[in-house]
Amino acid sequence: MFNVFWQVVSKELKGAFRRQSDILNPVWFFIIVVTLFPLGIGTDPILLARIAPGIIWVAALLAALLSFERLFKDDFIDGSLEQLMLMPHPLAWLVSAKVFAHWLLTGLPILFVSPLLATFLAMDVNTYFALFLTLLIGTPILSLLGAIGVALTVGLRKGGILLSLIMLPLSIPILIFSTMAIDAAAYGQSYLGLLALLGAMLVTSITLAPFAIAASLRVSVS
Amino acid sequence: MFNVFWQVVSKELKGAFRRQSDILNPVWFFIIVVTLFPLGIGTDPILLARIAPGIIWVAALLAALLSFERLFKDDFIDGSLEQLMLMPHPLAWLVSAKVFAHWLLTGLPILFVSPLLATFLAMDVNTYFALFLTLLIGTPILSLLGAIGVALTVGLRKGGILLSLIMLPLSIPILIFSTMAIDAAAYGQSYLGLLALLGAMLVTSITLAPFAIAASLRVSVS
Amino acid sequence: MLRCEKLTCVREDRILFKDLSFTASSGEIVQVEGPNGVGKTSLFRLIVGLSTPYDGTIYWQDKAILAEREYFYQQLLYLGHKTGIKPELTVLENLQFFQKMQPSYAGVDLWEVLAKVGLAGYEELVAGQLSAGQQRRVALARLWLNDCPLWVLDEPFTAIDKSGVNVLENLFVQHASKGGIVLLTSHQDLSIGSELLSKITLKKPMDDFYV
Amino acid sequence: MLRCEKLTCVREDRILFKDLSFTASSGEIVQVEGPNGVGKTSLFRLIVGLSTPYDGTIYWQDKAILAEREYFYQQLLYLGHKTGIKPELTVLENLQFFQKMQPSYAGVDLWEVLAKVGLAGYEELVAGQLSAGQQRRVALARLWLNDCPLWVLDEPFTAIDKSGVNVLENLFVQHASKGGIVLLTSHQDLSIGSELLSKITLKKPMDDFYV
Amino acid sequence: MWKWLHPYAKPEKSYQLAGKFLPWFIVLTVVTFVVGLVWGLLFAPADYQQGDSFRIIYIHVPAAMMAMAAYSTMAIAAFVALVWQIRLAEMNVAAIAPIGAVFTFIALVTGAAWGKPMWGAWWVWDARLTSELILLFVYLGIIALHNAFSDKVLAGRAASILTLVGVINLPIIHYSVVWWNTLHQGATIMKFDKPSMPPEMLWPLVIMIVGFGAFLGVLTLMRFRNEILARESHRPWVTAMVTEKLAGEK
Amino acid sequence: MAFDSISDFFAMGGYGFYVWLSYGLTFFALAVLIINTLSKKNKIMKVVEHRLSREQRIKKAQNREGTL
Ligand code: HEM
Ligand SMILES: Nc1ncnc2c1ncn2[C@@H]1O[C@H](COP(=O)(O)OP(=O)(O)OP(=O)(O)O)[C@@H](O)[C@H]1O
Ligand SMILES: Nc1ncnc2c1ncn2[C@@H]1O[C@H](COP(=O)(O)OP(=O)(O)OP(=O)(O)O)[C@@H](O)[C@H]1O
Ligand SMILES: [Mg+2]
Ligand SMILES: [Mg+2]
Repeated sequence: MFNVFWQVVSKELKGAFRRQSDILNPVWFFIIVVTLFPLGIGTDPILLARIAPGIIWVAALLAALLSFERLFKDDFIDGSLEQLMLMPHPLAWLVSAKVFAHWLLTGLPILFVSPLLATFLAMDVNTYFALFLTLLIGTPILSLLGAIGVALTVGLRKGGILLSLIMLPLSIPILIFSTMAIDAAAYGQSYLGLLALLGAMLVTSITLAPFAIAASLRVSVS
Repeated sequence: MFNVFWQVVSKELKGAFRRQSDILNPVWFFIIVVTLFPLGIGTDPILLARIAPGIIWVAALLAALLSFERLFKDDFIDGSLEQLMLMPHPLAWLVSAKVFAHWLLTGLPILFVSPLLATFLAMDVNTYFALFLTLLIGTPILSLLGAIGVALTVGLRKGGILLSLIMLPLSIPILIFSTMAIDAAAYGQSYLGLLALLGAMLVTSITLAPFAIAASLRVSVS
Repeated sequence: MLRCEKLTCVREDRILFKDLSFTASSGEIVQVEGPNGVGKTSLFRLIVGLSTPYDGTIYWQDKAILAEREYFYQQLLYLGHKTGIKPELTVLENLQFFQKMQPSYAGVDLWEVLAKVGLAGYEELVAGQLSAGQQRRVALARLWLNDCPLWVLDEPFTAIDKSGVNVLENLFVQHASKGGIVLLTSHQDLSIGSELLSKITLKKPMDDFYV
Repeated sequence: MLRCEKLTCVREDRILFKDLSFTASSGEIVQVEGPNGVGKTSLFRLIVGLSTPYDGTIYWQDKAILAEREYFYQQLLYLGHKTGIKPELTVLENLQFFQKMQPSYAGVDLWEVLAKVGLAGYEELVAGQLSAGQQRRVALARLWLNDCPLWVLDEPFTAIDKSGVNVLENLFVQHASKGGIVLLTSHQDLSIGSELLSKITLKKPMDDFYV
Repeated sequence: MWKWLHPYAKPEKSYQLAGKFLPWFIVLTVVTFVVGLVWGLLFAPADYQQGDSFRIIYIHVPAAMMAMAAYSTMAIAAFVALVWQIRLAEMNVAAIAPIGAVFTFIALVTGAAWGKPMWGAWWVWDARLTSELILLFVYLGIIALHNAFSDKVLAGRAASILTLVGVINLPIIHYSVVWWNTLHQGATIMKFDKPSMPPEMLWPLVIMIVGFGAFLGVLTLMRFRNEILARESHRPWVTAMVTEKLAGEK
Repeated sequence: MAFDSISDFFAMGGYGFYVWLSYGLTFFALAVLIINTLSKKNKIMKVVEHRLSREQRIKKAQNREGTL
């Protein structure tokens, strides 16, 4: 069981490392988006610090979004998705492995570079800590929700945009709670309640999303 | 000559209308991104108005980016790109037609919805007018530059992210000049010089980009 | 034993076939024939459970496949129009993945198998860099490293050269003689004796377009 | 007349063929043969100018093709492994596009052509909903609506049923007898008389891996 | 004779030629680095405003200048490669990009480490700094594109095209200080008629600039040789080299 | 000589951290670049070596019976 999980994860990672830039790319995109904003908005550090959590979170969301397409699309085109669906293991379990690999490749690197970006946007340590925690809990939820969207759209020739339309509204609650938590941290208030809420969302999506993904795949690959 | 141009444009448009959502998608994405920010940042109207031009431009950039992948990727996969490259017409001319169609499907709709978003973000009329002008001149440049990036990456299995890495640095100057122009307008200063600069960039890219695109395609489809 | 009962397949609003029933038992090679667009691929996708029939049921060892997917998939090998090979992984890594995902595959020497499908020397090349036929060969290599009784192969000879076709035909005969079932489509004639080979011919439902 | 002079093709770091020279003149059907992965597709992509040779030159009517692309492409029809058919457009719209882009195609009745390739009744279906073979047929329909002298066809029989293969072979003979040139690869045997058909056999450069 | 020379002998010749130049560049680099660093760190007087923190200048400015110089070289090579179809020029593009990226990175990091004591922040959104950051992105984009192609020839050509397209950023980097009001220093050493720096501070800087230039040369030659090897790896002279090396190991 | 003692030199007039940080990172980055450049040559050699052995295998498999 866990062997199978690990096989899928390692296949994904191997592919990503083979393509090299795939590991760096989401992070890089994330960095670029974050740097775009000071360019577009102006360089006042107080203003920047004020909007920093929002920017970082929106950037994380978009970085996740852009990388989603890869999640099942390539597999669909070359037929590996069909083969995955014909394996003698529960599909929900197999897709969980894929989503986990996706998070390792997109969410985790974002966590690693977030200190750098916090510096760019002049955030203080306390706020940054809250940002880190929300990213830690929030990005797996994004990956899970996104995977449902991808699974629904993978059979369609629609490019990534239809996906974003499905997924963005779903991820708005995460965005709102996270930025609320960070704002609370910035004002020195407790944000444990909000974190707990995010945690509950994470648990729910970990338990339910794989089944939704599997069901969606069965529908769209047929 | 113009018949050929028109044939390519009409094929693109026909395909997009057949897929329906393709026309609406970039706009919708644009709207969603713009509405995400007030959610992430807070709804203080003064703050919003201050950062509005930056947000709208970043959103336009990202919307263009997301839709780029479709520009040549589908054609590459199903082989129409090869066939296009074997037509007895200059490739630079054919790809110009494709880029023009792309702008009609992404840049133009953004122009149409921009008044709505300006209202969302509490912009005043004068600033909005500047925004409109910069979008009008800037989005075609984005389409042209982006097309170079797509043409370079179309043969690679990299998803859209490598593309964004190539394209974003190239489009940063447009972003900077546009937002500078809008800021100038917001303070009631003249922004004609900046518009002229953008115009010059547009002319340059219209004359040179098609050849760069054609050359890139010859490289990456081989 | 694979048993299809009264299958009806509707794509969009056209009926491809209606009330199709047949049985394939151990030791049989079944070739599904018919002109382009008659519904061979659609039938195979029903049989392996990738799509659900409009009407009718498919049984494997008398169990409905959609009800007992995991059991069925332990005994099934399907190769479709698409190969299922990851272009960015090497040939060897691709096969290793399939080997590790299917417990019954363990213990086969992959280098040996690759030499058998004519890819000796290509083991550590990235699969995307192979020619059309070589990529199909990587997919076909899975035939050598499994003991699933049921093989469902949609045009396995696509892009394969003549000597390759021969080898494959021998392999099918061998599989059938060991008690397996081979279901395949091909527009080329097979040189397999008629005692092993049975044919199902699909026809366009000319006078009967509507349900 | 197509003339290839001392072509050398290198993919990644391997030499596929070296100093390959041949000429195909008006009225010839040339079949390029060889096992999987020997470099047939690579050769064709060189010939149509989609990739550039490592060394050597290709001439069409004694003009180097890379120097005079537009002239060459007026007289060339290439069908590769991929069909070039847009899945979201209807069959008819797909053909219309090709007709309008190539001046010489004008004036052919597309409905008639579609009937000829066995797609009567499918004209207004979206191409993506057709079967593998039917999609190839749409691409092959272009053979009926052009007067280009040079046809370069990479495995035109893929996924085509037997009667379809027959029709295509007759068409090739007809084209050659009108003075055209047909260059094709196929792993199936052609039933074309040897007075029309000439063969080029590519071999693996075994003891001669280096330039 | 020419048929034989072109294109077969060329890469091999260039490989050997580059090998001949290499030692000279290495010597020049080592000497200038030692002299420049010792002078700059030990003997140059402290700045009356910035104190000893100004000693960062001896790497910051050379790195920043050479980062730009590297891009210009690349752009010229790319132009040559695309217009005259010269493969060796393409290889140069691929060879220089990583060096330029590292130099840009050094300019950024040293600038940041200098900015903290001087301006009180590691990073400000200043025109010069921002454009330097964009330059880094452009470099990384070129490298990523080059790595993404598995075919070396195509990779070189694609990287050349992107390099040329990226040239539009150079004037922007150059004029950014004029266009925006900026915290960052304007030209101080480039005004040679009346340098605003005392000579005992200026000389080590000039030496270090030469040193970074020579270092750029060393790395370019080395990477250029690598690039030739990678592309020509199917040719007898490369395989001979490898078999020789293998025999040597046994 | 601008410094009186070794510890003065390391202190850099109070800016030691920043100065040594930038010098340290610079030489680190340059070292990485050099190592990368040197190791690349070895890598290319390895690839060629590998290819040679692959070609041996292809040759050996030429006359096998019953291969696809
Ligand atoms: C991350 C921050 C910084 C970056 C990216 C940066 C970048 C650059 C660049 C690109 C140059 C241009 C070299 C040329 O003209 O060719 C330069 C020169 C220079 N920088 Fe910085 N810099 C940064 C921080 C600083 C700081 C904090 C100082 C001092 C307070 C400083 C002092 C100088 C000086 C004195 C020059 C030489 C100017 C000349 O003569 O042209 N820089 N820097
Ligand atoms: N994109 C590529 N990158 C690197 N090498 C390639 C690429 N495409 C093909 N090759 C190599 O070139 C060789 C010839 O491939 P090609 O597609 O020309 O063969 P082919 O003769 O058409 O074979 P088939 O009969 O299987 O279609 C193969 O061995 C393959 O490994
Ligand atoms: N995705 C789809 N949506 C709608 N109709 C489809 C789809 N795929 C196939 N069809 C229709 O179903 C019919 C049968 O298709 P199928 O692919 O099963 O044919 P086939 O017998 O495999 O043909 P071939 O020999 O060409 O592979 C075709 O007429 C086609 O129009
Ligand atoms: Mg089929
Ligand atoms: Mg081929």
